[in-house]
Amino acid sequence: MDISTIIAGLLTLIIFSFLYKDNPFYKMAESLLIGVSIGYVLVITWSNTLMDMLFEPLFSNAELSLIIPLFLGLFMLGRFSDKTVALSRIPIAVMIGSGAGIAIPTMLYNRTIKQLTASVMPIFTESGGLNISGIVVIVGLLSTLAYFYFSREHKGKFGAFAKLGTYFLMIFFGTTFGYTVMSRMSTFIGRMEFLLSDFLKITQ
Amino acid sequence: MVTTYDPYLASHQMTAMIGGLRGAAEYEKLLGMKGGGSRGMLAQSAAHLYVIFLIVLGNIFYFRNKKKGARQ
Amino acid sequence: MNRQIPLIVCFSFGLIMFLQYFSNHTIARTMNLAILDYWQIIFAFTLVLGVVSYIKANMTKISRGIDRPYLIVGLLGMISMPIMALIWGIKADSPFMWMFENVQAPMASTVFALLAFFVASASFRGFRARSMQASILLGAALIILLSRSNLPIPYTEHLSEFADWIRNYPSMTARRAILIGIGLGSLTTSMRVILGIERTWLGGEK
Amino acid sequence: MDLIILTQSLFNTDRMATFLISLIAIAIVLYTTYFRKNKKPFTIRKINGLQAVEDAIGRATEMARPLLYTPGWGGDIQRPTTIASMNILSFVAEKTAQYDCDLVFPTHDPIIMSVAQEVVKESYSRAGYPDRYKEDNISYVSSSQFGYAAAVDGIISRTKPASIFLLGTFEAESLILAETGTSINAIQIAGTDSTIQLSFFIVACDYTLIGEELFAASGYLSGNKSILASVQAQDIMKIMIAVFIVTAVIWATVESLSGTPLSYWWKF
Repeated sequence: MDISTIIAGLLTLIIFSFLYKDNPFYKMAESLLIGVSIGYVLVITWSNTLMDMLFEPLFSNAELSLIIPLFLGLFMLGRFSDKTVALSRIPIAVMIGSGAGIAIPTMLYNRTIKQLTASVMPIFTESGGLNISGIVVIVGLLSTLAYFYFSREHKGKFGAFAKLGTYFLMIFFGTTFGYTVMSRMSTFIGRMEFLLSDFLKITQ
Repeated sequence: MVTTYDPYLASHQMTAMIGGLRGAAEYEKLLGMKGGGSRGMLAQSAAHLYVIFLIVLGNIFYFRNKKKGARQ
Repeated sequence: MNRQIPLIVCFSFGLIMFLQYFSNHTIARTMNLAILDYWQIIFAFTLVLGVVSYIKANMTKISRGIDRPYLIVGLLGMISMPIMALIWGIKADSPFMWMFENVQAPMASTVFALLAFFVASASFRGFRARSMQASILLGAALIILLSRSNLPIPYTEHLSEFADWIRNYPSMTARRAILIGIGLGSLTTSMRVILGIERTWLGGEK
Repeated sequence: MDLIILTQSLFNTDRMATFLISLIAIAIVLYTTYFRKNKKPFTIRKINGLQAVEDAIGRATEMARPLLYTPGWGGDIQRPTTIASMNILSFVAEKTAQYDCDLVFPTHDPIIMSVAQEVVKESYSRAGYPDRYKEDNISYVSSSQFGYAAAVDGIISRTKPASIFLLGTFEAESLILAETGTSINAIQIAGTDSTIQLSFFIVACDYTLIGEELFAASGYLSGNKSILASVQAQDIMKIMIAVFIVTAVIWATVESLSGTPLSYWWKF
């Protein structure tokens, strides 16, 4: 067995040991994971962002417009001193402002308009029969929206309607949990397969 | 992760989806091959049953303690 | 002045990003891409602050003798990655990638795999039929789990159909309502940010 | 040729509907923020979990244990949810300053770290205890999802915070953090815009703010008039949405019953 598999296998076992209790081996592995992953992000960000997107085009191709993000980035480092800390608020303003600007139409479209228009369907079918699913959708949507209505206390008839909304919410949470169990288990199964076949060679 | 995309599927922002391991197994069956998906199904069923068992067990404990509490 | 300039910058970039969404013009597309690049470049510089904060926090603890050996391992792990990258590069077979594939990745996916146990413990504790709401939560979860567990019970097909119906109608409609609410909340929060009413990020109102 | 003309058009007509609806939404927010100001103050309904916020801070103080606040791995500072979380952080930090309780804030994003430092520092000065602010407590702990999860887990299992606030955008790490918090008997208040993770928080945490409640929470806690005005704007929009849906459903039903093909005017 090669050294890579031994190390990966041991580290896998050590991380699992956290389930029993916090222990020195786990503490060591945890600290190593944090350290190595920070180091990894540092290197990847340096090569993919700073070199490829900033320094190369700026200094080799003389794309002068890149001076703007260069300075925005440098301003961020102003946080190292109390005197220059105000400079860092400019790049933060750029991020927060542009993020908010793009969020308005995209959130409105993807989260609100699209979801809303997909809910509309006739409550009677052409043959005159009741469209139960359609009614469930409409009642569910309206009552859940009533739950999210903050201007009124949940009392009386309105309160009862909003409470109906919470039942729909609970159906959603239960359903999601049920469906997500699978994806949570599959990573575990993957790790066990690695441990049993690659590391311990018990199964093939 | 399946339910994350459901609304997008229904609102036609996405056209099709292969959901989870079961979806993978069904897809494999469709293509007529045997892969990790079908093998994983057994483990998946076991995992689901295990979670059902835990939920039921949790409720048995809960109602037993409640009864005890009521008697005292 | 200290607060005025960031507020003006915030407003201008907000307006630009808002307007470019509605345009197909080359200038709009270019500006959009440029600003998305700015995000990454600003993040890259800020990472220095993060790394310094990580080193400082660990150094303080090490000097006080708290968890000394563990934290030293972490620091060494962090420093070793850029050093290896500098010496041998970051190609597929480099020591840097070896560290990623055999140290970071297996540990990270094992942390993810811990979830299997946490799902189990949460299922045991969290699904007790204490109230009407809790019972509905419990019932919905059980139906879905049963429908996916391939049990040799009668009416399996109907159960599966019923589970799909729950997912496609009552469950989905609640999720849509949540999304609509999030959309509205995000919308108004973003507007306050752009208009400069929301200044918490500047450290509060002054 | 067509393609070039299309890409050069200043206004993308496909997005006309979104543009108009955006304008209406903006008008409503401006109305509730600026023009309703002197009318009677707007109050919002009780939100479960928010009364618990002060109790959670009090509990940490009594037990002389820290309070842990983390915004999750899924978001960045551009995300409105993170901004809402910073608002709540500002409120929580002011209280922890008054009670002299340790506030620990680990994050995966150095920019969120920088902003949180500003927010917490300012809250401590506002409370009158700038000297109690510890910059090291607001720390960056790896951008890797499970590196972050392991780090926060480590902090939880070693410092044993009495109360844990998980407010922001979470991904799969949600349940790892929440279950570790449960294992040390912390009071946990969660809130997120990640719909999938909501189900895990509902099951594992003491209180969960569902989606929009997180946005309303910041107004409720701070009593900030501008945030309350936005909540009111959201409610006005919800009424409009309800009216729209009912109208469209009636329309669709009438069309369906009369045998005419659906016009789908409500899809845009």
